[in-house]
Formats: sequence, C-alpha cells, structure tokens
Amino acid sequence: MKTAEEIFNTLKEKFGSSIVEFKADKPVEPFIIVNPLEVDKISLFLKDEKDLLFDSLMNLSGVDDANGIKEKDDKGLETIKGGTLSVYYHIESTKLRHKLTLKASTDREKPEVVTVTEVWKGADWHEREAYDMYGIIFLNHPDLRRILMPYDWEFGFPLRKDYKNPEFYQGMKVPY
Amino acid sequence: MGLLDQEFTEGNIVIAKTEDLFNWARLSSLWQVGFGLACCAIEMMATSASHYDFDRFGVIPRPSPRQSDVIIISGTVTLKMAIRVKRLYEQMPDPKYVISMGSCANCGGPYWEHGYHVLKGVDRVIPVDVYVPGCPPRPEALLEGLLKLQEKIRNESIVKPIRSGFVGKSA
Amino acid sequence: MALKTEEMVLNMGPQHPSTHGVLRLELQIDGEIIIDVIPHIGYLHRCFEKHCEAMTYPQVIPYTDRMDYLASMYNEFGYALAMERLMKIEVPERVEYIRVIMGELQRIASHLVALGTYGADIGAFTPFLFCFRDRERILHLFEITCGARLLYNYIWIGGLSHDLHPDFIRLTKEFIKDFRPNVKELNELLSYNRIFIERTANVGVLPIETAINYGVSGPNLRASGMKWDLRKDDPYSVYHKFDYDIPIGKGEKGKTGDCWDRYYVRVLEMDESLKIIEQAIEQIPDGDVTSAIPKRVKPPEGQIYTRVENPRGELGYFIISDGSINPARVKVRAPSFVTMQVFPELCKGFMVADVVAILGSVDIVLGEIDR
Amino acid sequence: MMYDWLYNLTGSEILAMFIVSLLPLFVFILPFALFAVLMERKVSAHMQDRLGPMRTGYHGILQTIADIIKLLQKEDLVPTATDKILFNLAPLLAFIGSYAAFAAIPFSGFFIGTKIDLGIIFIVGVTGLVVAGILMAGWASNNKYSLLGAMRAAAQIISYEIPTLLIILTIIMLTGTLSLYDLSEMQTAYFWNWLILGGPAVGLQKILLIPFMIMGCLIIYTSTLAEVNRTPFDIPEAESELVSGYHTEYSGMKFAMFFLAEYANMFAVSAIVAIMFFGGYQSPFGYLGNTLGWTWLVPIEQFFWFTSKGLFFVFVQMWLRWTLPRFRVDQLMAFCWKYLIPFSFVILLLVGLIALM
Repeated sequence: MKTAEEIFNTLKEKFGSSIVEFKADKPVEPFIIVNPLEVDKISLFLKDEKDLLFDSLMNLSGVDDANGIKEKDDKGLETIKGGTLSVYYHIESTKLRHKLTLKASTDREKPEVVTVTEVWKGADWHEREAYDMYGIIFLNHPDLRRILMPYDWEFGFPLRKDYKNPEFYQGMKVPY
Repeated sequence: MGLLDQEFTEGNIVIAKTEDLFNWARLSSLWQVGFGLACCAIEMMATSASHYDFDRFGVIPRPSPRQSDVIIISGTVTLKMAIRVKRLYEQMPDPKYVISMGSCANCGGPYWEHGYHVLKGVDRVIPVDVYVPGCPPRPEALLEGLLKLQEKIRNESIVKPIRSGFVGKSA
Repeated sequence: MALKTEEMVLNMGPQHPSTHGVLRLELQIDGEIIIDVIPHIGYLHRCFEKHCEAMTYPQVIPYTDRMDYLASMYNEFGYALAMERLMKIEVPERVEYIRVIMGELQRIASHLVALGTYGADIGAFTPFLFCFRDRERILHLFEITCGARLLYNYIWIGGLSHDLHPDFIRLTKEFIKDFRPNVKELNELLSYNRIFIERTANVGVLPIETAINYGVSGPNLRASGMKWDLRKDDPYSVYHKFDYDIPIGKGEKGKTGDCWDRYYVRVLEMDESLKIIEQAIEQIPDGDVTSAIPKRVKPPEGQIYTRVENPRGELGYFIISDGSINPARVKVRAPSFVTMQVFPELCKGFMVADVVAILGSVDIVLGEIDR
Repeated sequence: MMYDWLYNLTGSEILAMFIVSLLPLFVFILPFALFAVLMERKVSAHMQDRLGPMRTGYHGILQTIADIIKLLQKEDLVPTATDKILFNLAPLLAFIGSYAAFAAIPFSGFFIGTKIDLGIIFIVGVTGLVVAGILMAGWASNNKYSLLGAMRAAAQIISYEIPTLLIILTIIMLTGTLSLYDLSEMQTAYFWNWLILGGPAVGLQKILLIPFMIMGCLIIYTSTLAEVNRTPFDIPEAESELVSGYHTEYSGMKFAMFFLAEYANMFAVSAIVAIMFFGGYQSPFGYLGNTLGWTWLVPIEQFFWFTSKGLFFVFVQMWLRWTLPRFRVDQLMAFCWKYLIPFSFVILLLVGLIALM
C-alpha cells in the first residue's frame, strides 16, 4: 500500500521529465500528470514493479478541458481554438489495495496519446470510446474505430464542448 | 396490404360480415415482434409475464418479424438503430401495426434536447398507430394501448375507400 | 482428400431474441464452431455524458436511472455517493440504511431478471416467468416507496425523496419469507437440472488473470474464484455493520469460472442480499431523510472517482467539477461495458448455441454499455 | 369397416375411398391441430401462473381459429433473394408428410384410413418427407439462420430415426405383424395385454419382457420427441439461438402450414407410441357397448380411448417442453449415438432371445 505521493516520487526517479507534475491542491483526489507519449512505458512499469502491481484499469476517460480560446463566428457558433484534451487513467492494484490517478494532456489540434491496451486489455474499448467522443488518437491501438456512434458518422466528435449537431443523418432529421 | 384488403369497391352484407370476422381475427391474435430496445422493454417483458399476462389478449412474441402483426417500439430509438427499426418494420407482412411505447419512442423523451444520437420520435421513420405515454409506461398503460389498437382494428374495412375525385373510376 | 470448407459470417442482432437488447454480434463460424466474435455496440447510445454536462447536478439523477435500467436504485446510489464525497456531506444514518435496503432489493430484482432470462436463453421458458413473478413483488415494494416501478429518482444527493411507507417493513418481511422457498424452487427447476448443467458447465471459462487484466468485476469476477466485493473491499455506506458472505465460484459442476458458476454465484448472492435486508430492517434507526439535502448543489472545483458494487460489478462515477452548477464531465465506468470486452475471448472454439449461453451468463444491460 | 359401409351406402368405389381418406383430415386432424395449439398455450400458461388466452370465446377457446383466419389473410411474403419454387414447395411437403401419416393410423377398429399391411413402415417412410420439406425451406430461404436450422433438423431427425426404427423392429419381431390394425387388435381385452406389460404372452416370458418393454417405450418416446423437434430437442427452431430456425422467413399461411404440421406430427408420434405399447384404440377394461349389447357404441368408445391416449402423450410432450431446457447440437447427437442406439440394439437382441423361448 502506497500513497500517491510516494508513487509520484518513485516515478519521478525512474522517468524524469516524462512525469510532469503532482497535483493535490484540489479536492478530492490527487493525480499525476504524465507525458502522453510515454504513458505506455509508465503504465508497464506501474503494472510490473514489485511494490506497485497496478494490475487493473478501473476507468479511462477522455476529457475536454475547454481551456482554449473561444471564438464566435458570424453565425454565433462557438468554436474552441487551442488548449488541451486530456485522458484520465484510474488504476488500482487488487493485490496491494492501492489506487492511483494519472492524467495525460494532449494538444487539442493534434490529440495523440499512446495506447495502454498492451498493458491492460480492458483499455481497448475505453480508448475507442475516447476516440469516438473526443477524437483523441491512440497511437498503436489495434483497432481504433468508432464504437458508440455509427461507423459512418462524419459530423465530428460529440462530447467536445464546441460540437455542433448536424441537421440530417441519412435522411432523418436529428434536432427536435 | 393483406390478401383481401381493398379488393372490393362496394360493401354489401356478405362483405360486412366477412369484414367483422376478419377484424375480429386480426384483433384477437396480434402477434408481436419479440424485440426490445431499452428500459421500456423490461416493462414490456413484465407485461407478458405472469402478473399482467399479454397472452390473455392473444398476444404472443414471435422471434421473427415475418410472422408478426404488431411491433412494439419499446424504448429510445437511436440514429444507429432507426435504420434497423425501419428495416424490421418493412420485413413484417401486411396488415401490420405499430405501438410506440414510452416517451422516447413517442418524441425523444428526456433526450429530446441534447440527444445528438437519439431519434426524436419513431414516427419519423415508421407510421405509428398507438402512442403509449410514460417513462416507462406501466404495464397497465401498455395493455390500454393494446386495447386502443384493437378498437382501431375493429373499425377497419376491407372495402376500398372512396376518395373524392375517383368515384366510379378504377383508381 | 480433405473437404474444402468455407467460413460463414453470421449476424446476430440487433434484433435477436437473446441478445438482451440491441447488441449486434458478428460471428465468424465454421459450421457451428465459433472462430471469432466481433461485438458491435452503440445501438442504444443515448448521450448520457452530454446530458450530464447540460444539466445541473440533481437533474442528472433521472438520467443515471436510465443507464442500467435493471438496477436503477444502485445507479442513483453511486451517483449520490460520489456527489456527497465531493461536497463532503454527512448523510443521516437512516438514509444510509434505507439506501442499503433499496440497493439490496434492487440487486435481487436485477439478479432475478438475469437468472430468468438466462433460463430462457438455454431454452427453459418457465423459470423466466417464475423469476418475473417474484420480481413483481419487489417492484411493488419500490412502488409504495417512491411511486415508480422501474426508474425511481429516489436517492438524492444528501438524502432521499421520500421516507419509507409505513407498510414497507411489514411487506418486506413478508416478501423475504415467501421468497426463500422460491429460490429453492428455482434451484430444483433450473440450477440442478441435468440438461442445464450439461449446457453451462465447462462452457465459457474465464480465468482469473484474464478477468483482472480486462477489468471484469462483480459476480463475473467472483465466479472466477476471486473474493472481491467492493462492499467489503472498498467499503461505503453502512455495509460494514452487517454480517454476510461473499459467494465465489468453486467449479462445482465444471471448471471454476464457467457459465454455471457465473449463474450460481448470482443465486447465492440473492440469499446474501436477503440476509443484509433482514439485518437492516431490524437495525434501522429513526430520523429525517431529507435534512441533509443541500439547497443548492454547487461543489468546489475538483474531481472524484467513486465506485460501488452494482449488481453487475464495479460501477464507477468519474465526476469533474469546475465550480459551477453543471458538471464539467461525468464519465461512467459501466461494468457491462468492461465485461463485454472479454466476451470474444470466452466464445472462441465453442458453438453457436454456447454464444447465447455465455452472453446470458455474463449478464449485460445494453443501456449501460452504450449509455 | 367404414369403407365397406360407405361402399354399400354410395355404391361407388371411388367416392367411398375418397370420403374415407379425407375423413381423418376433416374429422380429426384439422380440429386436433387447432385444439392442440390452444392446449399448448393453456398448458404453458397454467404451468407459469398465467391464464393464457381469455378474450376469444369462453376462456379463449376460439383463439386458434382467430389465429388461423388471421394467418390466412396475411400478406404472402416471398423475399426477393429466395429460390421461389423450393420456397413455395417446402411447406406443402412438410404438411403432406405429416398428414399422410394419418392415413394408416387406426382411430378405432371401424375408422381407419387405409388398412395397409405395412402400416408402420408407411408412417416412418412418409414422415421422411418432412425432412425434405424442412431442408428445402432452410435452403430456399436464403437466410443463414434457416440454413443452420435446416441442417440441424436434418441431422437430428435422421439420427433419431434409427433408435425409433430399432424399437419398432423389436415390436415387429415380437408380434410378427407390420399392420397397426393387427397390432392393436392383438392387445385387446384388458390392459395387462398391452405390450408395455409384455403383451398377450403368458408366464415367464411376459415377466421377462416387461423391463425391456418399458425401456423400449422410453426410448421410442424420447426419439420421437426429437423427430418432431420438441423441447428438449427443439434445436432446429431454437428461439434463443436461431430466431425461429427453418421457418424464419415464412409468413402467413405458409408458416401456418409448418405450424399445423408440427402439431399434427406431435399427435402422429404420440399415436405410434400408444399403438405400439399402450394397446392403440383398445380400452383398458372392456367395453360398455359389449356389456350393454349396443355394438355401435364400441367404435365410438375405441375412438375415445385412442384420442385420450394420444392426447395424454401430447400433454406429456407439452409438459416437458415447458419444464426442460434444451440440449446443444453436439450433446443431442451424442445422446442419440452413444446411448439410445446401443440400448435399442441390446433391447432388440434380448427381446429376440426372450421371444425364442
């Protein structure tokens, strides 16, 4: 059993600049910000290290931080330029009974995160969902397709804060 | 169209009696497509289970749409599903009826405003005979919807409707 | 001379009697042997997470009901718990007890649907109706409490919408008394039926390492032999005050973690839930159930991941608050969503009929997978 | 006999033959199928704490009639990608297969379609048409579920025909007749003359025969259950796996033909079991007609006993259906080839030895 701060120190020692920050100032859970292109290596270390043994991925969620510049075009439609999209990893060790939250932030214009499906197989669909909803590209993912939305959906990524719903999809009116 | 529907241009006593018999047969043996979508499907199952017993009205679920008469749209129709629902409806033989069960199938229900992937009402893809409101409707409400559908069938006619402008002509 | 055979692709669903909703499975089969299964989901994607961002915090509760519509009480329970932890609200003890009673009743109701439909999948239709008959009693209990049969909006942040009905305790006791023999009847009719055992034992074995690596939880994980229950391992509410067991799969009729184990763990769990309810209605304290409900729900900026033991497994809520009255992000870790990923692994090498058996045994709810 | 009686009445061979062969269809089979469907729904309902059809006539007795009238006027769908000729022919074949069997079934000593000497072989042969019909339906539907269902059905029915035939062979060997009429006449008088209790034999032979006859009866009942695709052997139309198997694509009257054929078949196999082991149309304890001296009452009593026995076995089929889960296809085959067939061979051998005694 280790606290998040101890784990952060271990990781910092091992990976150096890939571990960006330890954030514990906001309630309720502290989390560790990591480099999105190094997540797989960090995860593998977390899973295999003797006194960490994070064998289970509880949750993986994409998040739109909406911290870019909001622009309104002449029709009043709002778009967000710049800023970041993030991926949160909630992991847990069923043997040592400790939990950890990782966060990887990536550029909104070119969102790329390395996949962790090699480490936890359960991440597969979670990552597909994050791709489907936010357009985050998971590098090296074995099967990165849309999962919840139709495969031929071409109107963007619905959970982004500046998403606009289309008028028609395959001849069916979408808005009320 | 069923086999004899609208084959006759004028009614008489024989046709009227046949019509009554046919309508009685249709309304007493409404076989439903064994097909559930969302939360309402659970209430639909509860309706056909022991406590409420759909079978009393002659309604039994058939797994194949080819052998069914009524499709109960029980739940939210999403855009991805709408195409399949339409296909399913087209696979049923005439005469066929549709009961839209629950707010979601009626008009989008609680998902009407922000549901980017929800079809706001199944009547945008297939014609609906009876709307049953509720989220989800109680089994009693669904039974009432079925009785309303039976009432509708009772007043159907196999005689070709006379449309103005086409009287006396073979339209 | 070797016979040349061709593989066939069989589409199962979205409309199929035993896909438990609108799941589509693309089966690659060689004769009747499964080579690969590709699940296609999303036919019931109702944009839960988008709605959360548009609603205020209390308004989210009705939407949580509609995710796992077989275990609505528990969905509300999890969400309320997450919000209370985020806002640091102390909940009156009576509320906690009522929540536990409701949650466990819901667990029984949900398992009854799972067991009944599983019987129907294997071809025994009568147990299905017997289960629904018993479930109707539980729904009646919910109905006198909050007026709804399926989707309740009963557990609110910091409290409950109503106190218990005066008859509730008596009716619950009566239900428990009548229900125990019915479980025995179910066991005689289905669980120990020779054909049922033939169909389910040694089918779809889920090894424990695979289960953990995929993140499988709940009865499916316990059936593989791991004693892991969040009610004990990550305690919440007042579960620590009760005395109950965690049933695990022992491989009684075949290998540990087969379909029969997954089925039987649920039967045993119903019994444990009955024990919890019995103790809870004995110990339930008096109090006001609405006193701790905040007038204005405006949590501080921050984030939380809370999980509860839903009838299907670990139900997690990841809530990010930006300090306003709307959540910035709510992500639900749905147990069925995770379980469904492991499904293709379970099916390989079995037959078409086994796909149905395995799908029924992992007990999925499409509303939760697609949200 | 009815034929002679009608011949005397009408004076025309053709007319008499025509009426005799049509009578079972109209007097018995169609009403029976209608009744059996209703019975199935009522039996299942009452086993499941429900009521079943209630709104058509008293306790829903007109339910099946409504169903059939409705099915008659349904649109006749023929999907585009089907093999049209086979698709239309298949239900007819299944229908003919199961209904032709009734020609040789003796409903009473007086009322029998055709008294052919090879009765039992005729029934077994003609029900083979059902397999052809099912295979055609599965193939022509151009639907994968139908195809799988048809393949399963063919494999299953053909496999289970073997134990059925072996037991029939045992009975033939014991009694020396292939005619169902003779077989029934042999078990006359009282129920201890029924073949399940060793038949008309006496002494040690009878006592030795009883256990084998009971086993034989169970085997033939199980395997005929499989031949008519009833639970626990209903894998060809397993609802939860194959939607509705070989008749997935059929609608309206064509589906009704499959439907009625299934129920007619149920009665046919029940009748075979009744004739072979339970004395056919013979009363278990003498006839009221003989006692009172009203000879015209005897055939009616016989008809009553025959239908009651048949309906009882149909009821057992329904009882099983609403109680048991279903087998998987490989278990089904294993059950037939590993247990039923070896056992029937043993019975054949031992009964042969006993008969030699």
